[in-house]
Amino acid sequence: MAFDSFSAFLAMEGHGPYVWACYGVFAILLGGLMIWSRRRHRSVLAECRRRYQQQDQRANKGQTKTAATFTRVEVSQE
Amino acid sequence: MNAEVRPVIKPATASVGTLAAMLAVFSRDVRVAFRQRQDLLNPLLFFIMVVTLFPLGVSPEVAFLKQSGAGILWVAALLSVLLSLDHLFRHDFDDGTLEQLILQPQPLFLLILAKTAAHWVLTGLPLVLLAPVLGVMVHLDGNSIAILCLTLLIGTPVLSLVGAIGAALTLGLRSAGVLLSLLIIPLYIPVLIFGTGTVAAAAEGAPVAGYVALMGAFLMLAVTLAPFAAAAALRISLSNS
Amino acid sequence: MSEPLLQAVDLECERDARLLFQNLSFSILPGTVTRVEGPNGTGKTTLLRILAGLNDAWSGELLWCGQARHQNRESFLRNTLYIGHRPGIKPLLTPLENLRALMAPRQPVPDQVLLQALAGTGLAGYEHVPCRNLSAGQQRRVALARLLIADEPLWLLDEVFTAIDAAGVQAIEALLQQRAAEGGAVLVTTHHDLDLPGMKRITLGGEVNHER
Amino acid sequence: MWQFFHKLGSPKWFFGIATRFMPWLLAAGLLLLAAGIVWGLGFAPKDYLQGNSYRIIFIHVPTAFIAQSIYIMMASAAVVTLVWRMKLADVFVKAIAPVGLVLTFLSLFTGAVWGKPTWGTWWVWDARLTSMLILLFLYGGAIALDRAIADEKSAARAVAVLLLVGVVNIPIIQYSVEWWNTLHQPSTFKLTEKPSMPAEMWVPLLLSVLGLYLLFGWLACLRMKTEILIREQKTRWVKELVLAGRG
Repeated sequence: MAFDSFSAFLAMEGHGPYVWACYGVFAILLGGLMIWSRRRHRSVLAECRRRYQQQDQRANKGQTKTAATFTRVEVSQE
Repeated sequence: MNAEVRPVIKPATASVGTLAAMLAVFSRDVRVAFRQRQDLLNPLLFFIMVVTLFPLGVSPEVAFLKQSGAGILWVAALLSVLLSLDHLFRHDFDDGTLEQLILQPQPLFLLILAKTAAHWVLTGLPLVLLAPVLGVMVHLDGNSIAILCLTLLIGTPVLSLVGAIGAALTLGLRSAGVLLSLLIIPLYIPVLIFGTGTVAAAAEGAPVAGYVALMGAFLMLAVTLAPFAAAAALRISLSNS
Repeated sequence: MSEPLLQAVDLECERDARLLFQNLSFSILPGTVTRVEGPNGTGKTTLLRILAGLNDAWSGELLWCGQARHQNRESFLRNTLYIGHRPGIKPLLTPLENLRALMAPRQPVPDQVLLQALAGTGLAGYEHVPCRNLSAGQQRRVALARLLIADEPLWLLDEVFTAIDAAGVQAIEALLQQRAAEGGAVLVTTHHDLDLPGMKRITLGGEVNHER
Repeated sequence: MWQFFHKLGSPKWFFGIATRFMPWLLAAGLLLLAAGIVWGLGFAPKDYLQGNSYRIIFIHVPTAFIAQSIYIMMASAAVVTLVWRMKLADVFVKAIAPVGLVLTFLSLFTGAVWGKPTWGTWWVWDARLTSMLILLFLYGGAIALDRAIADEKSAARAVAVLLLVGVVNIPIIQYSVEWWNTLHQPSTFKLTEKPSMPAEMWVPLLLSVLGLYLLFGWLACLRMKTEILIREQKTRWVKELVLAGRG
């Protein structure tokens, strides 16, 4: 151990704020990136699953594609 | 239907030489530019205005201007080249000329070299010619002005060549102008450093031949490599459109 | 049977995560006019750009005169004429200057011939007017003037009849037929009801299944 | 050999391998990094010149080192993208570029904070810091270009061209920045240059470099898997995988 006490460890002979700021930002950014990447992975997975289920439902119903007719859409005037 | 008489497939060697094709590309760009002279003038006006901002914004003191004049001129020249780069391929892209350029049998990188040469003659060269006037306005001495013009003469073609890569990469994108600057400015740093560094060295009376030679090496490197990268980038951008 | 100029084998193209076509195979023979047809958004223009060598987001095989195209790129480019949606006309230049610039890298043509070609498309008297002062149809005609002098055996023409009047359309149809009779190969996309005797068709957007 | 290469390019194969290795990468990475940092912070001897502020080195050097090597990795993958058009290379570049950006920023930040007690100023236009700043610009440019192009294949190839241009330029930039530095200020400060470092200092440094490398590997795998899911949505194997609840 390079320090006599825990408070000496925190103070680092006056350089504490600098050292701890560096390590703090490092932990926040790296940890944040890791957690955010993981969350994003989860949400993409969930999104995919939702889409597949929707697709399967639609396939069961059997929708057909409609051709273009260019008929005017009636807008009710009330 | 008579399929016997048919046009003969010509041999792979193009009937028009590469040099002639390059010349055609160059002369068309110059011709188009002279039909719209305002576009030629804009980067020059921009150059002058940016240089004017420094005495106004920082200090009109002779000592300050003497010391930073070369840097100011270099940064202003860099920015105005950057500003003009967006046009390098955009009009050709919009009217379909670029598609035809890619489909020529001559090597694309040489045609792009011709286009870049036209761009330099139309924007870089006028900047070099204008530099002495502005050099006097920022109190540079005669020797410094001469060296500054020399570095600009070697450096601005590099700006055009490297910039062509960025212009090709950002072709057809929405915010192409800003993006182009983001991509290209880091690549301009060596030219800027040596351009201003050479003038500074000359002001201290140090020999500059070595630095000028080094800038020449940058130019050679840019001439040999940048057109290839720009050609690849153009193919990608057009394939996407 | 003459040898095909361009041959496509199992072409497949996906754009924006949508399958445009797959298993598309055909040959372009000398002396034929081929029309690429299909509704909007089925990839007609994309197919033409692929064939011209502009778009490279495809898989499959393209043969030029029986050999892989990418190994004979120069010969292919020299012998193929492509005119796209945007035909490469500079608004600031005159028709004559435009045509000269377009022909310059391909074949040396004297101005006399260029002027004749422009006259042939009905632009006599407009040779020295900047193209931005011409109508859309007239600008289109400047690009089409190339067809009157081009010596490339394969023509790829995208929407060639756009903005052209009825008389012009007839004249161009006749030109394409004449070109085929001479032994040239022409591939066109058009929405106009083109039906020439002996014309071949490539139909897109029919039985392509969009699910993999 | 060729078959192996082909297999390596298959997203499906990679997905399986990555899923298997990731827990190990995470565990080993965290362990090594923690060991390096604890050792460095609490047990390594004080530097006789800089005092305790030098302890920043145990994260400054790993971030700087890995940030630079990520750019080289991206440029190597760019060659694969352009020459062999391997999908996995596209995915790799896209997945790790933001990681590179974050690490570059971290190395700049730690460098600047380290500068304050050592030099009495937050920022010094020192050759290394300036080079790292330019590297940050290069990362920013690559990410911005990738975001700007809608079609992912074109985006990957355009970014690949940019990366190769950048990697040709990096030595030139480095060289010119060093020359510029000697021109403007005789370099009295050097961040990490020491004739010899005692083992109690470089062993923890080595540990944290290795640990951060492994964590980078974990992040790369995870982010690549996400990107593969997005790109290969329409394939059957992804559908089966997702519906089976694995991923």
